[in-house]
Amino acid sequence: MAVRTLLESIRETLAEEMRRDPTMIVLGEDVGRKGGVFLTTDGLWAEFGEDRVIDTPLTESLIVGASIGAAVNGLRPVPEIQFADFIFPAFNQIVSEAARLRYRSNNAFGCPITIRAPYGGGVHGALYHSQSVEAYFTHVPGLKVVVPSTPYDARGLLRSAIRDPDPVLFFEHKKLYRSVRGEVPDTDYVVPLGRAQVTRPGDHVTVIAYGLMAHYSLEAAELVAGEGISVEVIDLRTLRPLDTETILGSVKKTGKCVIVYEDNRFGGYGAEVAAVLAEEAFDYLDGPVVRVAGPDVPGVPYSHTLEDWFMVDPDKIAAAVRRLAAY
Amino acid sequence: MAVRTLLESIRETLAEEMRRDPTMIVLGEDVGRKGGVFLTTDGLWAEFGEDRVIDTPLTESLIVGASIGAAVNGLRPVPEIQFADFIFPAFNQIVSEAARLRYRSNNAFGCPITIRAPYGGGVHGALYHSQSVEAYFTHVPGLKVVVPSTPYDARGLLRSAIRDPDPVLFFEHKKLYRSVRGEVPDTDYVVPLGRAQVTRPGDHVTVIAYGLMAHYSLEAAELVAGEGISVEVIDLRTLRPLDTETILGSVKKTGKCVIVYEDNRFGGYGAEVAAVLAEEAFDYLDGPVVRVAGPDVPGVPYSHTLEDWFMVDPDKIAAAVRRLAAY
Amino acid sequence: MATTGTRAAAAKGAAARRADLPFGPELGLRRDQLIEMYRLIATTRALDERMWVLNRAGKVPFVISGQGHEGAQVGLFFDLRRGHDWLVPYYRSVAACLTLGMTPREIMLAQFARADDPSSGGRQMPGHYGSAARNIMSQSSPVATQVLHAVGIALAAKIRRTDQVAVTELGEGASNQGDFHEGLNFAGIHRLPVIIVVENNGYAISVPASLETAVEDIASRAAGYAMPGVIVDGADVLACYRAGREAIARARRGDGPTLIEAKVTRLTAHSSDDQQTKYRTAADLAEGRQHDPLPRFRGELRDAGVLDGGLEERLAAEIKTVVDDATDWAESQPEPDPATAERYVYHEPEA
Amino acid sequence: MATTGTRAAAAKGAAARRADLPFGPELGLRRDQLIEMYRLIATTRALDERMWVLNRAGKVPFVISGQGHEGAQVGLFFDLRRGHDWLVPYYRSVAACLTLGMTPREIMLAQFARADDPSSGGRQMPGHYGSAARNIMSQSSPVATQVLHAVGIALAAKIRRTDQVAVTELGEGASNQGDFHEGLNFAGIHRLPVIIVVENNGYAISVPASLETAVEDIASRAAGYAMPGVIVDGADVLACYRAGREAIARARRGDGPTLIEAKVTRLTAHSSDDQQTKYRTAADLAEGRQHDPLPRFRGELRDAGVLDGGLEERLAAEIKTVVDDATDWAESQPEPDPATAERYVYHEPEA
Ligand SMILES: Cc1ncc(C[n+]2csc(CCOP(=O)(O)OP(=O)(O)O)c2C)c(N)n1
Ligand SMILES: Cc1ncc(C[n+]2csc(CCOP(=O)(O)OP(=O)(O)O)c2C)c(N)n1
Ligand SMILES: [Mg+2]
Ligand SMILES: [Mg+2]
Repeated sequence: MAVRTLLESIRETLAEEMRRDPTMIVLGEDVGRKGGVFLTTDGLWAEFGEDRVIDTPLTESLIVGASIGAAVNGLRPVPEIQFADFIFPAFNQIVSEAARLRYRSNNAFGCPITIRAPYGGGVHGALYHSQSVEAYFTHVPGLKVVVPSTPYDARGLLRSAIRDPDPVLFFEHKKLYRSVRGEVPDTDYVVPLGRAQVTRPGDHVTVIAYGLMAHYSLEAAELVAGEGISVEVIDLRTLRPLDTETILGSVKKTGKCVIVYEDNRFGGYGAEVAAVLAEEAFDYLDGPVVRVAGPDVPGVPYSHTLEDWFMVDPDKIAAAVRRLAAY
Repeated sequence: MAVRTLLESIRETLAEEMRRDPTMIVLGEDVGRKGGVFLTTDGLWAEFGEDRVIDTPLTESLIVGASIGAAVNGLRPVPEIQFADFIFPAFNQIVSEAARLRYRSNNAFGCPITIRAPYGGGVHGALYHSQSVEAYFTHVPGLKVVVPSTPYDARGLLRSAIRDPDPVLFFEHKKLYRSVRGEVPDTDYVVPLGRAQVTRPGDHVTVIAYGLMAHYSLEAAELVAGEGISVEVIDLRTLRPLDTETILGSVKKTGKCVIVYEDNRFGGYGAEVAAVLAEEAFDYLDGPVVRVAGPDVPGVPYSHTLEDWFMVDPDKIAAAVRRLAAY
Repeated sequence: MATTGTRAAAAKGAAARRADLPFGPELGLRRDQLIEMYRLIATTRALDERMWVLNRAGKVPFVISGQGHEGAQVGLFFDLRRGHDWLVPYYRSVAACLTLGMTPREIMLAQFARADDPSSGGRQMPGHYGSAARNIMSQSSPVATQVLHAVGIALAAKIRRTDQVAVTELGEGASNQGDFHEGLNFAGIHRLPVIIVVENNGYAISVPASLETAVEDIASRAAGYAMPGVIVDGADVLACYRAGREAIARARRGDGPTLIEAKVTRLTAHSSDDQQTKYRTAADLAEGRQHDPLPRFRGELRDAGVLDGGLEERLAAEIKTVVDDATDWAESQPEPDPATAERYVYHEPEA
Repeated sequence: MATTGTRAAAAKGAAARRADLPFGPELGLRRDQLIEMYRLIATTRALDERMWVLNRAGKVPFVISGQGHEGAQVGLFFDLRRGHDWLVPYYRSVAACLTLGMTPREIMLAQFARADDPSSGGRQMPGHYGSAARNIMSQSSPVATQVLHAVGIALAAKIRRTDQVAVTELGEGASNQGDFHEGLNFAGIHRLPVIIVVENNGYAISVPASLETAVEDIASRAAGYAMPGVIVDGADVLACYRAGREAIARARRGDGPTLIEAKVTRLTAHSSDDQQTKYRTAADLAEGRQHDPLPRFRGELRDAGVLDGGLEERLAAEIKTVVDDATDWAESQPEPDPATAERYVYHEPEA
């Protein structure tokens, strides 16, 4: 089995899907000749030509809006937003248009597009190259939101996303692109959307995370393991639809839960997870539902010292786990 | 004391503030000669002239972006977005720019603008004239978000918002514009941002709501009062910053809480309220934190029967209160 | 009104042209086609007037429609291939939708928000048309978003070599939105088979053209995207037909997009929620009525001997029957079942 | 490269003009002003080169800067009133910021992300300049948003009758964003005192001009907003000065906005994260270097006898000292204190 970085896994999956499905196109800023600012689309332009790998002008609303139209007329577009931070000019097209097309037309039209965007902090990207933007989209009925954390999942989830008949947002953590490696089978496997994964079984505290934080949560679990705290870690992988079955199952077992996300705390995605637990796991909870999340400032600052202050890390997670375990 | 509708209260407050502060301007689509599609700005154009009451082109990003620039150069703009549903083209300007200007400039620049927008369903407005959009903005550090539910609060909160040195989103429920009346003193009172109000004291269950739902919650409380269920109703009034003191105080007393919002349930504003309770009120809770919210479909449908299906109403709230009270 | 000068000039030019050339033959239009165009315009008008009657009678809570725009829409789109080419409409596109094959019954199903409304099953406000069967894209309310959808549809047509043309319509107010700029820019770069029609009626709700843009003609912006910008008098149906035919042929040939600005008039208030006398003078309203395409086209067809031998009356009677039928039938259809309200958020696999 | 033809033509025109007219006097520029312009351009270049050296040395993780753009910026903005008029910059605006009074030390504070960096206190990436004291608006990363801020600043200037002019800069790639369209449209309607400068360097990161727009000149879009569209050779500092002075005077007179397109060259990669050899040929890069404004302006000043008597060498030495000082001093300044990281999300009332 081949070992791949997250980035390689995504790049190969894009190429494979384009080979498999002649209607798939990739479009975005610098995705063509340059191969993307992170080289995620490197090689596609050479293999599939400028008709199917389109260097667009610097216009995010167009990138998404034209993808919607192209999807309606028989293509399967996989647009890229260069950084998740720059998805906001396309917000109207995503939220008002892509998400609602099927519902508003009473199923007459669908919108099979997968919008890829690198996200996340800890990369010295400052306010506008570090954002976690998932909460804006997980709230939107009609969208699906996926955040892979391993090369294996990235491939299986990207396949599911591209083949899905509805619009999917696929967020890739920049810090994981080259830092995580893993085995990726050659088979045409898929990881279904909407299924979380228990990445470490445990008994005392459940830690729920995704993306970079899924890794940090495993590290935190390791940190406290020596202290006799047995942590169950869940990597959500798909944020919408949320796999409530898996999280409720775990919390029923452990009775305690820490939710980890790197986005700003207030109103972030973890709030919904906490709300689900507060409503549906009340009888099983042996302690407060704890959130470890980014502070409520308008972005990750650039200076290293300030960035470290902002970012959730394994130590901050471990500290919360210890406190909750002792509750 | 004068009795006013919510709409009249807002209209008069705008006029008064323009008289008080010569740097205040109002801008938006149809706000001038027509006086706004709801007549909320009626009379301003005649009184203050086209320099200070500007009929803009049909361009929301410009409306907000130019307001930011004007604020930086000494004006106090109060832009209107004609319907909250049409705020998304301005999303980038609000979230990336207005919200972050102070933080990113390390306090060198501020952005005193108040963005008003009518929102909400139950008015046969269908998918694109019924939305609750607060959750997209309550998540954003740097913004304040206000939702008045009475003519008294509307005046006091709008004064606070306009005089605030930071960007405020001020959402006005369309269905309340003409349906609610109340006494409004002639004095220059303000209602401070960030303070919720207990609008009905009670002992068994706390109901937290805002906007139209604040009224429906009072109606629901009345519905169950005869059954011996004593409900405490809290009108949040300001959604960001959230008045955690008031809600925690109430839930410590009642031990049970229903959160009501008309927006889609998953990831809506109530999720954050539930998360705060799950974390900070755990020791006091005698039952699950219950949410009564709009269903997770991409918008309020137009047909009356479908709209009724969508909308949260006093009966649905009362049903949830009964279930929780019996828990 | 900013557009008046140009509109008058366009009208004069058109009149001059018709003086030398009898209009049917040199445009390649047969008599039955001219009658069909007239029928579409007159049917749309009758349907549209009925909507307002229903609204005043309290039977439908909301109307937004296209009186004054019908001539431009029928003329511009008459040469499209039905069921093959794409229309990406806006809320004034009643005539365009009929031209591409929607029926009066279908329009009225939307107006009454009935379960079988093909546009949205009663989920959207009236005026938000769509029909998958006829390649009429479902529309939303936020203006100008549809420009990008039309551009994307044209991109797919080009990549898939389907020989399709995509047309879209929007108001002159909407054309100031960012999406318009981004869409035209992309269409220009890739020479896409798309036609963007701006129906300039001089107002965005109450905001007059002079406060919407600094230029007289939206079409003047076409140069910035390396595409032709065509101004046409929207009251002159055959001038519209000619402009549409040329743009369609151009797109079909692979020569790229066209921006067409039709100078039209809004004969009604913006919608049933609007009171236009608050912001339009009596003179302005009267001037607008001078540019009604329907009596003008009727006069032209009478003069040309097309509407003779009682045909005009027969058509009128037929249209009345069609509109009565559409109204009564649609009203009698069932409302959507709330049990269906949560369906189709996502694709539902066959059972 | 799409811009080459025009840029060459503009250069030729400028050369012809200078043949008849000695350039300093007829532009009203004194000798000390010419020297000041040269000093600004040369200092910016030296600072900019130092940033890249620091980056390669691992001392600063990121550089984005304006080599090739300095002549346009200094020329266009030299006639602004410092501390009165407004600059709404972008990430290549190093020269513009120095022209309006920022110091090399301040630029280097941003580069090293130090606590006293006036742009952001080390919160933003380098290249995001701002200075409240000098009316330089804080900038963000999403492109083209600043066009609307400049328009709003100009609106306030007009309403408050402050006699201020606002200028903003962006790339030709960014000019395809919706915000550009909306901003120019509004500026045109209200004839606002704003100057929008598009610095066209032929690339948006790797995307060549031919894939960004279908037109040769962004300035051709000005007509669609009823404002002058001026094309200027960005390597011709005095042509830029003339164009800037005219636009500033026009704005100050109340005659409204101007769109200026400066044809420039990007001498470096897009940023320190980019490798431009992947998408630019050696010939293209060599051609770009022909349009470097610095040696050209130096030559012009030498020919005109302005840089004589050892002045050129003295300036070079001074500039080196200034850049060394700025670098060493800024590097030695304290980093931001994490205890301050949660401050200034909102206004903090005085204690
Ligand atoms: C993004 C957005 N903002 C505001 C509105 C509200 N609105 C609906 S139609 C309209 C005016 C449209 O004017 P124009 O584009 O000229 O078209 P017309 O109605 O005159 O045909 C406005 C402001 C909207 N639908 N979408
Ligand atoms: C909205 C947005 N999308 C994408 C980016 C990423 N990005 C930064 S600069 C740039 C290219 C800019 O090109 P141009 O406007 O021509 O300016 P230049 O860098 O050539 O001076 C891109 C794509 C961004 N900053 N903002
Ligand atoms: Mg109009
Ligand atoms: Mg460029």
